[in-house]
Amino acid sequence: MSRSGKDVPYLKPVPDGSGADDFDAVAERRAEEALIVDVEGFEGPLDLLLTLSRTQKVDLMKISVLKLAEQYLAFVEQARKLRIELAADYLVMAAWLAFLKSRLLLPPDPEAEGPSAEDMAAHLAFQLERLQAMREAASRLMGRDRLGQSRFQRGAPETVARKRRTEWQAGLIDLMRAYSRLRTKDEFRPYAFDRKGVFTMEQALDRVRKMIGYAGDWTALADFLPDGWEADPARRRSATAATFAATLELARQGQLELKQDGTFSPITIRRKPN
Amino acid sequence: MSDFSDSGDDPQPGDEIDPRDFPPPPLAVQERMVEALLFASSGPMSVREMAARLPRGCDPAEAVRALAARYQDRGVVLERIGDAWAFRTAPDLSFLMQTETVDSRRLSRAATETLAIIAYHQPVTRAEIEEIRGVAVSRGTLDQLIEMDWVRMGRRRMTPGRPATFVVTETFLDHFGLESARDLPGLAELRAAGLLDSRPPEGGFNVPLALRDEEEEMEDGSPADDLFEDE
Amino acid sequence: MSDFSDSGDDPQPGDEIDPRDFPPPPLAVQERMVEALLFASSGPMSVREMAARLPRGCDPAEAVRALAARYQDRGVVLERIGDAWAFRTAPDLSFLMQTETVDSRRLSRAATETLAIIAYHQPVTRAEIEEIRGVAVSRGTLDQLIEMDWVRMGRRRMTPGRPATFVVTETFLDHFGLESARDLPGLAELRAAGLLDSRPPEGGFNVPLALRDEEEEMEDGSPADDLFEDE
Repeated sequence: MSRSGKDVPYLKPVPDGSGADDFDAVAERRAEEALIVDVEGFEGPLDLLLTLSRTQKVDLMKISVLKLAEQYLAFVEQARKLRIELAADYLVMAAWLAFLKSRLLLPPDPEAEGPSAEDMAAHLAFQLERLQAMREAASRLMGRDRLGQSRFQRGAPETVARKRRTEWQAGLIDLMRAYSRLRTKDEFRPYAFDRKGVFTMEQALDRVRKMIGYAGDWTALADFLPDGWEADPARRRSATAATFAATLELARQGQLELKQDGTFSPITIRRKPN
Repeated sequence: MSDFSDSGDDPQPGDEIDPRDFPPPPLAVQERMVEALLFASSGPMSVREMAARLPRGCDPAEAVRALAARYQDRGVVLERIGDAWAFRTAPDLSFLMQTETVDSRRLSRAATETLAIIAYHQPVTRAEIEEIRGVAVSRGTLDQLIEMDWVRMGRRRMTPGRPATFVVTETFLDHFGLESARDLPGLAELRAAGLLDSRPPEGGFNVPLALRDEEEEMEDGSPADDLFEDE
Repeated sequence: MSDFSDSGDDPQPGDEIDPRDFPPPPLAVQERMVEALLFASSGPMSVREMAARLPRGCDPAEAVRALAARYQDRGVVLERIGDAWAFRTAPDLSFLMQTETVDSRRLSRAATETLAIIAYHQPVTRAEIEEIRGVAVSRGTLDQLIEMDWVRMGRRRMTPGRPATFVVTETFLDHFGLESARDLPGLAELRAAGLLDSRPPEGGFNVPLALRDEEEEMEDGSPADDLFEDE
């Protein structure tokens, strides 16, 4: 913060007509300027306190908060003498420091509640130190090799071209469906199996039950097959299997008997004698 | 350097220090300087422009040559544009400079069927595909599959007319998660999966599905020849 | 044709080649690719972004490390910003780049202090910034820092009023040449000195501050209790 130059708005006394031009007044003003404070340039009472603390020329850790409070109060007094309007927060700080000062000067009151005067002073010193540390950090930060000032990015970055690509969706299932559709196109039927070529066990049971009543003696299983199913091998197989299964079921129910003379010889059935 | 040796505008009378008395930095440093200048420049920079920015006595032409050699096989290369130089992406890596937006589309029925036939019967000729599909295969369908890199041309068939055959590609296998075309499910599996609604045609051709009987086919060398002998 | 010269009549394209066996390009090639990508981009690019642009199976983290070593003493160097990387001209050559220098608005003292407080104390609430500076933070100051993309809103603090917190951005790190917020100069010393602690005033008796708004955030007396919880 510059203390010279006309553009800096110093704490300016209101002309009071007491001959500001004469030599004494100038000397007096000089003396006052020892405490001159750029009110507008300060960022609040804490900033002002930090500046004042520098006049003690000691490490902030060892600052005399009592003395600092006195300096601040003197400043406020000065400003008042110079009829300078101070913002309310500067006055609030003044009141707080006056209170702190009195607490620091008086012997501790054992009855008093809240923090001790020393704690309060210590916290103020901490705040000043912390603010100071952040200021130094800010100037260190600004002094780094900054992008666009000490370090530079590629001056002619290459643009990324956008390209449209079509991704075709097709899964293995689609492929298999397509293939099976082709391979079965010729005999496509909406059912899971060929009812025309299948003789069901229900049909066979029905047929054998009806026929067994007339077959008193051993009769070949083949004779029970429905008409017209012998010619087509597939239909004959289906009818034979169903009829055989039906005879097994009826034998289990005790309605008929089965007989086979040897392996692969014809199976014969008859109604079970009562 | 010769550009400046006689320019003579800056040594002011009475100057004790002539900047030309300072030796120029070593070439390696000049190369670094040119590298930084060309990197930060918003456009190609001529040797003259570089010289104007470099300390006096530098030889940017020499430095830029050394730099170009250094970048010769790198991901960016130093390109000469007229009498100026600029860093550019190496041409073989330009594909990295593109981002793709992907449209997802379903394959047409014709394309899916054609693809399925090629996958199950490869190598297969166009006439064979048409025979199986029962309709003509349009050029566009095969072209599309080839462009997608799912199908490519195989060997020509050693039959009259030497027709071209089609086979599926690595990309196809990759897309469908198959290790090989043999992993395509066979008819029995299709049926088990409920995809086949009917029994295989009886007494018709043997479907060379998934090539379970491939040894035989390997032997006679052309599995599809006897399938389509009436071609 | 040579592709097929030694195969049978039915080359099974997938026979010997498993697509998963395709190796990623060698590290040297990956390094070139990363080099091209990073040269092309003016802003930092994260390892994840690189991976998305490189062929499958590449290890950009490894490639970028090799690349950084290669450029260590060059005129441009590879800088790390968080988990992203960017090429920047070497700081010692900044004197060459006067014409490239960007005239950045001079930041006010209030703005630089606020920025430093956010960087060193992040995540930090506005009330905490005000407590440290002893003065209200004008909206304009924070707005300016946010507009410059040096500061952004962080998570809300889980204290009464759920105040927003502020943190610095990757752009901030990039601008100031920091790899991460942990590399802020003097951070360790400041922390050791207790100057980054939130030291609540004893008994809630605070030094009066010029707080013109948001007093409610200060009401619980210890605004900064959880300040460094998530560090």
